[in-house]
Amino acid sequence: TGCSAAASDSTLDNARSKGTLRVALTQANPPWNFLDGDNEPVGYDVDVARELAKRLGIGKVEFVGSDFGSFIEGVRANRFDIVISGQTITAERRQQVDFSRPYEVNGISVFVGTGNTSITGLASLKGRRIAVTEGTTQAEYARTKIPGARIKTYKNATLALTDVGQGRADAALVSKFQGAYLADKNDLRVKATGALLETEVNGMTFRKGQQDLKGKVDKALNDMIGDGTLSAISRRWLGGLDMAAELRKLPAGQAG
Amino acid sequence: MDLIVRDFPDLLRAMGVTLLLGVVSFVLGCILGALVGLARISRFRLLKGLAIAYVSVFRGTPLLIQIMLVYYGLPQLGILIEPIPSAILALTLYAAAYLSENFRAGIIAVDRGQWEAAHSMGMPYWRMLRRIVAPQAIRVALPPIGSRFIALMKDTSLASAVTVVELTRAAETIGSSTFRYMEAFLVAAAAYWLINTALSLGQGALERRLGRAYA
Amino acid sequence: MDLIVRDFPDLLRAMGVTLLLGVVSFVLGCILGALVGLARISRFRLLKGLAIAYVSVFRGTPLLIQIMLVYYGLPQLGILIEPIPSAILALTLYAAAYLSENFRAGIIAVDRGQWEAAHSMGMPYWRMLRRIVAPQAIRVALPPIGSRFIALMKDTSLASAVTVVELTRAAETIGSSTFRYMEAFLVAAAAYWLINTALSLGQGALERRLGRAYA
Amino acid sequence: MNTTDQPGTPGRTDSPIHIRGLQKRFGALEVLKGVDLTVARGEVVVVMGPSGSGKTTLIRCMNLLEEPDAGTVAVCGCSVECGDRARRRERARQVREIRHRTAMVFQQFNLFPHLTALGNVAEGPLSVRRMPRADAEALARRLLDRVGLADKAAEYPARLSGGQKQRVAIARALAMEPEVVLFDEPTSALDPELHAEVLQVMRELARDGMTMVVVTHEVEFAREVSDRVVFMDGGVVLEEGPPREFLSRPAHPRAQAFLRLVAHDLPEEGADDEGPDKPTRWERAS
Amino acid sequence: MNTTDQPGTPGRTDSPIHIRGLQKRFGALEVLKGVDLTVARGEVVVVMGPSGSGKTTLIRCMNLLEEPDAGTVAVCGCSVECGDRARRRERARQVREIRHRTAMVFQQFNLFPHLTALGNVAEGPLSVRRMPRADAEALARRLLDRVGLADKAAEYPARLSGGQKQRVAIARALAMEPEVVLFDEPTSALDPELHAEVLQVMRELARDGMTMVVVTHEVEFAREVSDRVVFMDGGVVLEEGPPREFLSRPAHPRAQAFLRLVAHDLPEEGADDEGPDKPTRWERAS
Ligand SMILES: Nc1ncnc2c1ncn2[C@@H]1O[C@H](COP(=O)(O)OP(=O)(O)OP(=O)(O)O)[C@@H](O)[C@H]1O
Ligand SMILES: Nc1ncnc2c1ncn2[C@@H]1O[C@H](COP(=O)(O)OP(=O)(O)OP(=O)(O)O)[C@@H](O)[C@H]1O
Ligand SMILES: [Mg+2]
Ligand SMILES: [Mg+2]
Repeated sequence: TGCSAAASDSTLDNARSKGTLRVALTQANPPWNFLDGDNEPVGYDVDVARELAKRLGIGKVEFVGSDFGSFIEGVRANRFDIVISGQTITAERRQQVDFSRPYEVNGISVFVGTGNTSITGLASLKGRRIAVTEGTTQAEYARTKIPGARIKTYKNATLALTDVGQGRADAALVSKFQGAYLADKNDLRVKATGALLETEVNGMTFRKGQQDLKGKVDKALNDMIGDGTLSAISRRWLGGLDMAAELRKLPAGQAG
Repeated sequence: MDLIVRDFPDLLRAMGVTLLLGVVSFVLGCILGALVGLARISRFRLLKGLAIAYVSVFRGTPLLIQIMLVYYGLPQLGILIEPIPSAILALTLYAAAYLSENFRAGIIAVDRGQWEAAHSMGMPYWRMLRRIVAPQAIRVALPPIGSRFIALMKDTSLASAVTVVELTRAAETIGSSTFRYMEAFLVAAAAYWLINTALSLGQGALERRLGRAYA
Repeated sequence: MDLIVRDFPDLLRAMGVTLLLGVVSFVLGCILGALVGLARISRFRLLKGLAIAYVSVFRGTPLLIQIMLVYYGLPQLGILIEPIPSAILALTLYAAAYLSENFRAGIIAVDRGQWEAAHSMGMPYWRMLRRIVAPQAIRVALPPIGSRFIALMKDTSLASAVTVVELTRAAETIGSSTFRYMEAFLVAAAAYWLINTALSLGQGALERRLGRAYA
Repeated sequence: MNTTDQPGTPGRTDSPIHIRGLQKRFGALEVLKGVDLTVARGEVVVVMGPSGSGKTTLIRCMNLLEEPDAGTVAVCGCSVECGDRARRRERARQVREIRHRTAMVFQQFNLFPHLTALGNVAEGPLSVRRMPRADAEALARRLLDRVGLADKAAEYPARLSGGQKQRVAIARALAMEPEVVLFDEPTSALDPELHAEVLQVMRELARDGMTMVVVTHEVEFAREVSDRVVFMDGGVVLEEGPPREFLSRPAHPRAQAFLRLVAHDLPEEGADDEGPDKPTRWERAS
Repeated sequence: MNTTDQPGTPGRTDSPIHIRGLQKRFGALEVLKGVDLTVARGEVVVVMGPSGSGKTTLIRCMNLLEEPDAGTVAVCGCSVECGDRARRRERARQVREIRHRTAMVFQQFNLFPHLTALGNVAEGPLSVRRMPRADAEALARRLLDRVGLADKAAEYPARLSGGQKQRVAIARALAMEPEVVLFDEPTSALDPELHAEVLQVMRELARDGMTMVVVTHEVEFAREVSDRVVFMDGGVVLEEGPPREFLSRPAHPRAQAFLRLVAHDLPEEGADDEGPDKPTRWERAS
């Protein structure tokens, strides 16, 4: 069953008929999504995914561990139905896949070692060793916006922050929430410094041309924002943050 | 080591995947390798040239690139393959390049008189290969083939690069979620070592068995 | 192919890193391998046992795990090593395990009469090894050592797992930012193939040179 | 087996081997320069000649282990026009037919080392003649008994003496139920004390009426068993005739010289002279 | 070189080799069962005896290539009490000293194949005696000239004949400027026609006053060159004496039997009998 020649070309129909939604995520990006003590995926993305499946009328969610380097190809290859792993909506990615309406906003922070006082923001990153997660928008950001950056790519943010804490990289570009969560939980000797580099608007991705799926997903997300479900989920995982409120603040062009 | 106890079922499942990758690609690699080895000693120039090129390319480039080419590159040509089949495909192609050389050496080592005796009976080419040449060639080729099997077992760790959750990936995941990389990797390494030591022993026994007729 | 033109400087730099990793670990691996090989044939039981265990462990477990153990695992013991030195350390340890077996076979192949002739002159052990045994052993060991160098050159691709930007990582980065994995990996593969083909040719020339005295 | 009912080449009658104008070269070396030879059914022909004269090449051309360059090779009713590259299919079919109807015994035995004596003899019936295993093994046992090795059925070749190996090889040849058996110096790789047991088996085979072509320097065997001796030199048949006549009064001076060497040494230590250094001696003598 | 000014073992005087009660076993096999042997300065001693009698083992004990089990080996002023495992350091120093003052010529030459003839001869001076390269090579050239191979200095061993190889090996031995040279059957790996050139070099060496112990079956050499012949059998010295006496009238029956074999074959085809099959013949004869 190498090539995925499904009975129908509609991802939604297939998922419904199988009763399973195949959701890809890194499982290594707390608090968005990660494995808990029993090796079960948990986090903001995971709760959103379960809620979404319920609203799509699909009974079961199958979580597929993957990584940023593989999401786009994977969803194009129908290896999974949807990626719910905080992917930033970009024009380049839009050429490859379709995005849902935004379901989370994220800010990228610069994390440095706790003793580091020389790096205070974007300007002081020039020529430094910058840790990023491979295949993320931060990797691309570092490549294009930081002159002379020596970019080090990692499979996940945990590894990137660990190396910053140990001094094998000077700074990491990581989601504000994630960095804070990891630093706290694992006693990583890192801290956020300076202003947010940029605010990212994240969506779910699926194969191009799945209009029915996109319509149903967008509707479900709008409903979740409207009825407070999303706020409840975000408060639980993101230190009390109301994600629905953040999403409402987005300028019209980005609101999807 | 409580870490290990907790994650034992995961590790066991991952070890299953490692064994699956190793065994399946080895079996397929042997089949393909035997064919390429035969092509390599064929009288047909074209076949021979293709075999030489195949071996040179697949032995001359890193397996990691071959695996990623299959998984990330082929979709550009509209060929979409799942992670485990991708890994098996790349491992098979890679191993076959090496195995073909082992088979070739084994076949060349079979005395010409054996071919002539079979020919003089009017035995058809393929039946002769199977019944006369192969059993003798395999005996010569067994030690390097065994080493290749072991190398392949270790090479399966590269499947982690294309999201296959085999031993190495499992250890990495456990390590990065518990910050106890050392233990996680050591346990995985021990698992590989056990598999490979068992393979070595098995190979020794097989060599003795095949050598029986020649004692 | 415009992709390649644009990223050419990056690829060239990455190729430099690949060559650096390969050559440095090969040289260090040869030194360590020779020592382990000597330990392996030593009369001292303990030394011999240690050498056997070393070879078994480092040949029996995947290089990828060894590299990650050095980079991610050692900091747990307070040993913090930069990516390139980490990769070189792991590659060296891994290659030395194989090379020691090649050296050992080479040394064993030197006629006993050579040792006796040197002994009867009263030549000290180390001088005898260097001036009499080594030059002859190297000739026998050269073909497998050459193959190991080529294997090592490919193994450097695993340094990409610990953030070293060598050829494979560079290709992956280019691929994932342009979605043209195919071209990126093919170019990297071609670079490896060229390096390895050059190494093969160099090895052949060296073999002929060392064989001169025996013609 | 005797289905020679194909349209025969004119003038061939019933002779199982009929060779005309056979030529063979290896690169620049002309090894056979036009050999004619006919062997009648049931006839035993001994081929003699100095080293390099082309004896081995000649009998290897008979079952097309060597591809001749020119001439006609008609064996057991299959006629092959050589040097004619067309009609590969047809040619391959004929070659297979010829090889089914002939069998060859080699100087170096060429037993299959991975099979027991029984397995060696049964291999042809099993995998060429596609007999059921039980029948093939029963046949193999009968033949091993015939060559006096019933008790060695389960041994591997590595544990047999040279003479036993060659007898198994003869049994293996017979298992193909051939019309002709070709022997290429069947005793010359053996220690002298082992020649007799092999020659005895061959003698019995001849007595049973088998058509045989035997390259050998065993003068006694030629004298007692053969119907005709063919003397080759320099790639041609120089002389042929009934053994008693040829062996005592060869017409050609080169045959005389050759026989002086071979026959003279025979009584005392002739065995030694079947060894690999004999050719050199002949070369020196000529 | 003649600095034998160490406190001598009592009764040893100036003899460069002085062996008492030498014993050596390999596992269960007792090879030397108590050998006494003294060689005076400038003396040429030939050791003869059947295969397996322990000749090779004896001379290998002289430079401690074999570690004896018991007895005293005093060579060139260094005395080693065998069987005494203590004082490793001291022992190692003595062994090195003995090896510097003796040199050995092997049956199989044991030239270093990766070095030219010149390199072979210069190796000892360079890497054991730590001479400057220029001096070592000048010495090597003089010695190659002395053994008649000045023109082969740049050849590798693979391109030399057996006789030339052995002459290079002798030059290599002399390059250590030894007080004693030990020869283990220096001609028996050579084709007969090459014996003479090697024996000639040895003869000249003896004439120049070198102390030599030569294991050989070259009866002519023993008669003309040696001062004493020692006959070994079964791990002991059975008989010894001046060559003319011993070779013509050996006292012991086993020595008589041995000499009949060795000397008898000498005139016609003795050369052949220096080959590896000679020992077997002796074994059969005894
Ligand atoms: N495959 C080959 N390739 C090249 N030359 C060959 C080949 N086979 C045989 N020859 C040469 O052909 C000549 C005849 O060989 P052939 O074996 O027929 O001689 P023969 O009469 O059987 O000699 P012998 O008594 O030594 O077996 C020899 O000079 C041999 O070297
Ligand atoms: N390293 C060894 N290990 C075991 N046995 C040995 C060893 N070296 C020699 N021997 C045995 O010791 C005995 C004496 O050997 P040695 O070589 O001294 O005899 P030799 O008189 O030189 O005989 P030859 O004339 O054949 O050279 C022989 O039986 C031999 O097999
Ligand atoms: Mg022949
Ligand atoms: Mg000896």
